[in-house]
Amino acid sequence: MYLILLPILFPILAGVCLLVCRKDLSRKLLTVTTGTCLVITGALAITALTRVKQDFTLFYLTRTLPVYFHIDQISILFSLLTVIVFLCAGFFSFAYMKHEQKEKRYYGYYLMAFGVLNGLCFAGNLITFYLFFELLTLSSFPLVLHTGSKEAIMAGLKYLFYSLCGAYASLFGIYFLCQNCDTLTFTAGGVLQVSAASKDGSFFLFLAFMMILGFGVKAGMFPMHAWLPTAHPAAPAPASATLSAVIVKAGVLALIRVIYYIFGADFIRGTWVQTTWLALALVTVFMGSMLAYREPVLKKRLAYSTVSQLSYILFGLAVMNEEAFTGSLLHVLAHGFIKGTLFLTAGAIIYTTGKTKVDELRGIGKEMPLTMWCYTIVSLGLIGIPPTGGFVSKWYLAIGGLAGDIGIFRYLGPAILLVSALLTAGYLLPLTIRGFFPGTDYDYQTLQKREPCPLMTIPILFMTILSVLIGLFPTVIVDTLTDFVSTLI
Amino acid sequence: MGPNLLVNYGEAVAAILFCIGFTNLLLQTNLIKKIIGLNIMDSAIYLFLAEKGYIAGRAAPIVTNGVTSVEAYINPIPSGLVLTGIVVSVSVSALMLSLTIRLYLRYHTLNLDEIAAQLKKEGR
Amino acid sequence: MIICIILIPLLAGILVPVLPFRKRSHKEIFLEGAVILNSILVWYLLLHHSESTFLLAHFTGDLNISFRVDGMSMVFAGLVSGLWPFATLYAFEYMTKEEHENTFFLFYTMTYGITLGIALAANLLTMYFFYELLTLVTVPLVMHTLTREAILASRKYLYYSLGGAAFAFIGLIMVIVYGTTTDFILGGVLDPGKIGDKNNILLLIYVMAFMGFGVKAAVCPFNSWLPQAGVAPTPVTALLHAVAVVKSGAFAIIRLTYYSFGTEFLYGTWAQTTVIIVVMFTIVYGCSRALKETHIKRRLAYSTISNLSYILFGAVIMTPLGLTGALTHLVFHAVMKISSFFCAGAIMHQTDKRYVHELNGLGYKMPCVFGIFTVSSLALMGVPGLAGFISKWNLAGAAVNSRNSLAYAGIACLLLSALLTAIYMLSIVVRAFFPGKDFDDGPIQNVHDPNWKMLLPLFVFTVFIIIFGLHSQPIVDFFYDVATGVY
Amino acid sequence: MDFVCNFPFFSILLSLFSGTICSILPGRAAKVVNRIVIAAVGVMSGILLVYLLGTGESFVYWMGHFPAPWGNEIRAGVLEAGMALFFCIIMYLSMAGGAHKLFDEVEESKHNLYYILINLLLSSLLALVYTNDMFTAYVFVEINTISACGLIMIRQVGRTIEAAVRYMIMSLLGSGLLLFGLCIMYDLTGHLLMSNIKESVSVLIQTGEYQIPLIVSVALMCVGLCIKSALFPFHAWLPDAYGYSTVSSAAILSSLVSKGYIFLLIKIIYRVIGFDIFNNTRIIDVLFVFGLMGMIFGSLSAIKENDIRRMIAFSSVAQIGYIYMGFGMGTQAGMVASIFHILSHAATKSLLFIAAIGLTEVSGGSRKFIDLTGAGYRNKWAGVAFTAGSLSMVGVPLFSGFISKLLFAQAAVQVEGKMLAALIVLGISTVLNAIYFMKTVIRIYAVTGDTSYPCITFKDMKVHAVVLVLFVIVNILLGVSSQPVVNMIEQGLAMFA
Repeated sequence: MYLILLPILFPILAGVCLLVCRKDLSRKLLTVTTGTCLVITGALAITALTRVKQDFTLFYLTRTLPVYFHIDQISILFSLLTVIVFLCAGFFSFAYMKHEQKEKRYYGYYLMAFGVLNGLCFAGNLITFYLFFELLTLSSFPLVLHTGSKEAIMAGLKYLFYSLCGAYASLFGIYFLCQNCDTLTFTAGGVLQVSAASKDGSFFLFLAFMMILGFGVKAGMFPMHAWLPTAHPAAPAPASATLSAVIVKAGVLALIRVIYYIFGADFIRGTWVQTTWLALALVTVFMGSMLAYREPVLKKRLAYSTVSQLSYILFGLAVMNEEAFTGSLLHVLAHGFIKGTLFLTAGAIIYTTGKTKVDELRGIGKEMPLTMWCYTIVSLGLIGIPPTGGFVSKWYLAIGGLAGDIGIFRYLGPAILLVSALLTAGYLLPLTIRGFFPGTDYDYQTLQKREPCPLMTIPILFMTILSVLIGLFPTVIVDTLTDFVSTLI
Repeated sequence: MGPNLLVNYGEAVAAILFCIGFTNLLLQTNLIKKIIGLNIMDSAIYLFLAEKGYIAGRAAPIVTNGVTSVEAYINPIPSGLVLTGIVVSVSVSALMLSLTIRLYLRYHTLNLDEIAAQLKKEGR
Repeated sequence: MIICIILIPLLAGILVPVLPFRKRSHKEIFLEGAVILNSILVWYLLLHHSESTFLLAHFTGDLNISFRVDGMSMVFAGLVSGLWPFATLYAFEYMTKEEHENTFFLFYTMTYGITLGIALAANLLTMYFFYELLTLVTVPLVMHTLTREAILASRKYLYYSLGGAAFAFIGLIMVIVYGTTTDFILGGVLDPGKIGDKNNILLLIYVMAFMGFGVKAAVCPFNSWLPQAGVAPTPVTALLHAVAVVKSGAFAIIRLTYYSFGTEFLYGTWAQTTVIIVVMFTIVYGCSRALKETHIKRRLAYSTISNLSYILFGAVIMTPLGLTGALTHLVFHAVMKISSFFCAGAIMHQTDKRYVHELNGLGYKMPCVFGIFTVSSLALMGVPGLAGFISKWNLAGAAVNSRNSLAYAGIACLLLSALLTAIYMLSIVVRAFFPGKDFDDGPIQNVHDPNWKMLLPLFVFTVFIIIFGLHSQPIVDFFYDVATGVY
Repeated sequence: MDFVCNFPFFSILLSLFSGTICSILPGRAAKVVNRIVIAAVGVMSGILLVYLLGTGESFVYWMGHFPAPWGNEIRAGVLEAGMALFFCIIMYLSMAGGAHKLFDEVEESKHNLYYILINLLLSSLLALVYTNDMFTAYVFVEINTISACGLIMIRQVGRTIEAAVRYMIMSLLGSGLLLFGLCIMYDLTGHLLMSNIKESVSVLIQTGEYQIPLIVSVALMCVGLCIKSALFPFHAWLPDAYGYSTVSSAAILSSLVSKGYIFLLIKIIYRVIGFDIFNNTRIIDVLFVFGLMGMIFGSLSAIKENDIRRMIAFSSVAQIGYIYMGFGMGTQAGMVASIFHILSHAATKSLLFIAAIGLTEVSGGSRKFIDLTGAGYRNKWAGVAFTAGSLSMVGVPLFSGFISKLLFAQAAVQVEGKMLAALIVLGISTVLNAIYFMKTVIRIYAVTGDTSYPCITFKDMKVHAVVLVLFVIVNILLGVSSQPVVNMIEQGLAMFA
């Protein structure tokens, strides 16, 4: 029973202990402790995941508001992603954080964010979810402003306030839902009372829209995406990796939970809300890619890329049919691993060379071949070239889009996805090209092997492999997903 | 009331005189003129009273040659009132005049506005 | 018994300058003893209250000064008596740095009695009476430092409060003339037979009286005294200008709305609409001003303005649920805000810093204070699991339940305000804990947490914030009972 | 007829004669005589009040046993006796409280003159209160004016003389109008005794004759008395007169003299014209409007004022506005409220004047606010008393001001049409009162760096302090146990009819 609590509470408590502890731990001790905690948490989470369908009410906030945990397939999916990315990025940061200060603080918040994310995945009703959603914001913004430069602090605050803004917009909806739903427990197909839906239908559509916008902030959806490109470059690379790979996915998870488990897809389908949502998602996809294309700073470019890619997922959710939904879930995984890898490689590059702009990185492929190979492979994945994970997910998304009953977006959607894929190639590959083909005037004399230490390369490699594996064996995942996806649609 | 005033011209005159006196008392800046206004005002009222008390063809209410019949005399009360009023008026006028003298000694002017201006200059 | 608990603090206060205390600690023990004794008596009284009314004196005609314990009084008196001992303890430590200690404690302790008088008043006149006294007793506290700023602040405070009372007074008159009695009866005492066709006038008077009492509750546009009054010593700002005085305003409005005019009379009228709009505006206005303010205490004061209007927002929804929400926030906000004010006071006491931009890096020097400040900030924002979430939840729930579209907009205001709260509170926290890369902690090397007299109250409040956040059901049930007239 | 019934006559004569006696006494003896007379009159009024409360009806005293309508009459009811008693108390306290200041401000040789004026003033006030004859009333109005004028100018500086002249001019305008109105009334009715006039007036009203002259006459009398009692906008003379005369004079003038005129107006309304007839004229509306304006503008002027005495004087303008507003409501309740306010204001305003002098004394004699800073610490008694008076003025419960506000508001609510205006102005006026009085209170409790002024302790000013305490007690008594007073007023008004 209480097992479900462990992966949530253990890292949070560990993190708090780290933060509160006043003594300056030696670097080694700190690394070992944090590492152990990470591994233990991962193990606990996976153990908890094996007990599917388990549910557990911790206590009641008020009579109608239980703090309730429940594990279903969606939880498993997101939780797995979380565990893997957090472990990889965690180990990466042991090496990376050498050149940052106040590591203890960083690890403390890192662990807390981990626990909170687990809680978010396991949350069984809207209130519990909201609780962890807020906590996630609060525990992750210190990661963003960790470096302590003025820009980082401003970025952190920007992230904080955008997120809170989104959270409160959705809280607006929650207030109303609470009184018009039989329960706030996540139930496939929605829990909105029929009477309320029929009587104040338009108002509840408005609420749904508010909540989409609100949670969409976290997922970087236009028009509230501006925090993302600021926050990512400011944060330390492993933090950006988790941020981009997992934490923004919390927004996606939130939208899945709200739309499919609270309102019910049927309530939204065919309304103006769906149309607007689709439009916003597509705008974001295109805009994100364009901005990334024009961006010279590597991490910022990746951040824009995240904006764009997340809206692929949102597009899939907004289409509301099985294929698109499956595609979205696949893209969650694929993008998680890919973007994680990309940020980690960017981190490795910054760590070794200290350069941040794409133009400065000529010949980097010669210096750090392994890292750059990983970079190239996952880039191809993100563009959507088979046999990587990105191809499969985009395939499903496109099919779903074409099959969807969504008017003009039926064609527009896949078209934009394609254009965006081209742009993706346009902004990711130049680094590969420059890195491996520095041109004739490149001075090979200065070249030196600067491959980072294994603590960095192994996580990168591991995640690269995972992203390829998803592409190679998508059916395993798709099969497990199909069953329960059909219950949602 | 209009026709009545025309018939009772005595009262009308009294009222007009009263107004003249009143305006003078109120608006003149010269203190002496003010006092004159005061006296006009008071006298107007006495005129009014006397007019009220007078009954045509009768004598003043002083028993002269043994006629004690009420019909022979005018109403004595207004006359009494007038007398009292005059006493009051005289004393008030006296007080005003004495005040005026004091002010004049101090400020060498009878103009109330100028006195006020000088007072302001004194600052207290 | 009832009169006793009002008199004990008054007497204790008067005795402070009179008695010859040889040592400061004797005085502290005496005062703390008196306050705690009184609080115990209050709680005893609240728990063993009888329905009967205690008549102190006839005033004029059928107006009288009398006391009674009912649900509302239990809430307010319980709150006040719960906070006062801690605040006094805190004040001992804080006042070591200030002058005229005796005068301070004289009025500070007297205020306790007066506030209880407001809480326990059985009719509108008695409440009005103590309400005015409260103004008078607290003025010396505001002008305590006797600086020019303090004088101006106390002047403004007086003008506003007395002026407000003047308009509240008109409401009192209305209730006297058009009501069956001035006693507080849930549901109102207006006599429809007497009202006749004067509905609109009465509503207008209600709005005026609302604004009148609203002066103390810092309703916009009558709020500017509150931030200015922040020049007072922190125990005053914290306890009086976050709890006792301003909550008296809110309390009085609740009494006026629910117990005198009656919600039945007001519900759905233009008067309700007006006051809701005013309250909503205040919520947003207070927060926006807090955002612009860089003086810590003034920032918190603006925050108080906004939060007080949360309470009023609940109150003017005019349903039992609304009242429940209002009461919840009345109590919870008191704990949260007093906690954050005490933190601000501790900072000022330890470091003499009073502007937000001076706080860089203090978080590591005073971890307890800033930790607690963080908790209270989060609570004020309404993070689930802390007290603020519950009260906002109840308020919003009531608004949703009222099916009043204006109240829906009110929810939006609440949330907007929550966001702004987050910005102005967390920017302090972030500054304190994340001072930036090039931060030099040399100048604040010797700063440390204050001693136990300051920390104990802080910890207790924090514990309550968390307890209220996690397990609020019993107390919210109690509020609901109060709102529906069970007590 | 009981012996007690002679008391009104006795008190008038006593004070009148003692005035004459004072002219040949030295200053100190005159002072003693004056005090004794005031006390004696007070005692007599008290006994009379008790007697009247016992019998429950008013009586008429024929001067020289000439019956109506020829003789001159004195009439005493509960209200008259109560008013006389109250006037005596206030006058005694004011005299006692301001006595020490008198020596500084008035030449030694003129002290006995001062007491003559006071005694004359007392007698004229008593006569105004008791008389049943219109013309007698007029004569005593003039005596009152003359003695008040003397009180103002007894302190021989330019300001006071000028103020006295202005006061005289306005008063004479007022009494001229009063006299003219009175003559018209006499013309219409043929009577001078109030009760007889009233009978004739009601006959006139029933027959519908002479309506316009009647109204003109009433209006003239009202305007005359309004001018004399400084109703806005006829208040221009007031601030100087109250602000610069010696403190006892100011206290007495503001709290008693103007109240005497107002009381006469009340008598005219009730006993000459008849309450209902008066209410049916448009005059009450005019009074109401001017009352409201007075409340506002008086306070506004007070706010602008930079001199504590003048500020208090302007505050009187506002308070007189309250009283006329009560008249203007045209209800019994409004009238009760007004009469209560006469008492309350008299008690408070004289307290304020006396306390203010205590404050200015410790500030180098300056009355400017800037010099008064911190005066409350230097003279604790005066500071506390001033605070109490201010609170009463603002209408804080426990003090008399609250009760009058309460009564006014309750009265206002019962008047259709005037309710809202009255209530709102009442509220605004309270705010304004709060502004200028609280400004002062805070000022006297603020601290300056400059502490060159001496402190005064209880020993230095025993009498002053005791007087202040007594004033505060009177004030609180009125505020706390107002019900008997209100009952008495109601009873007295009932006796008027």
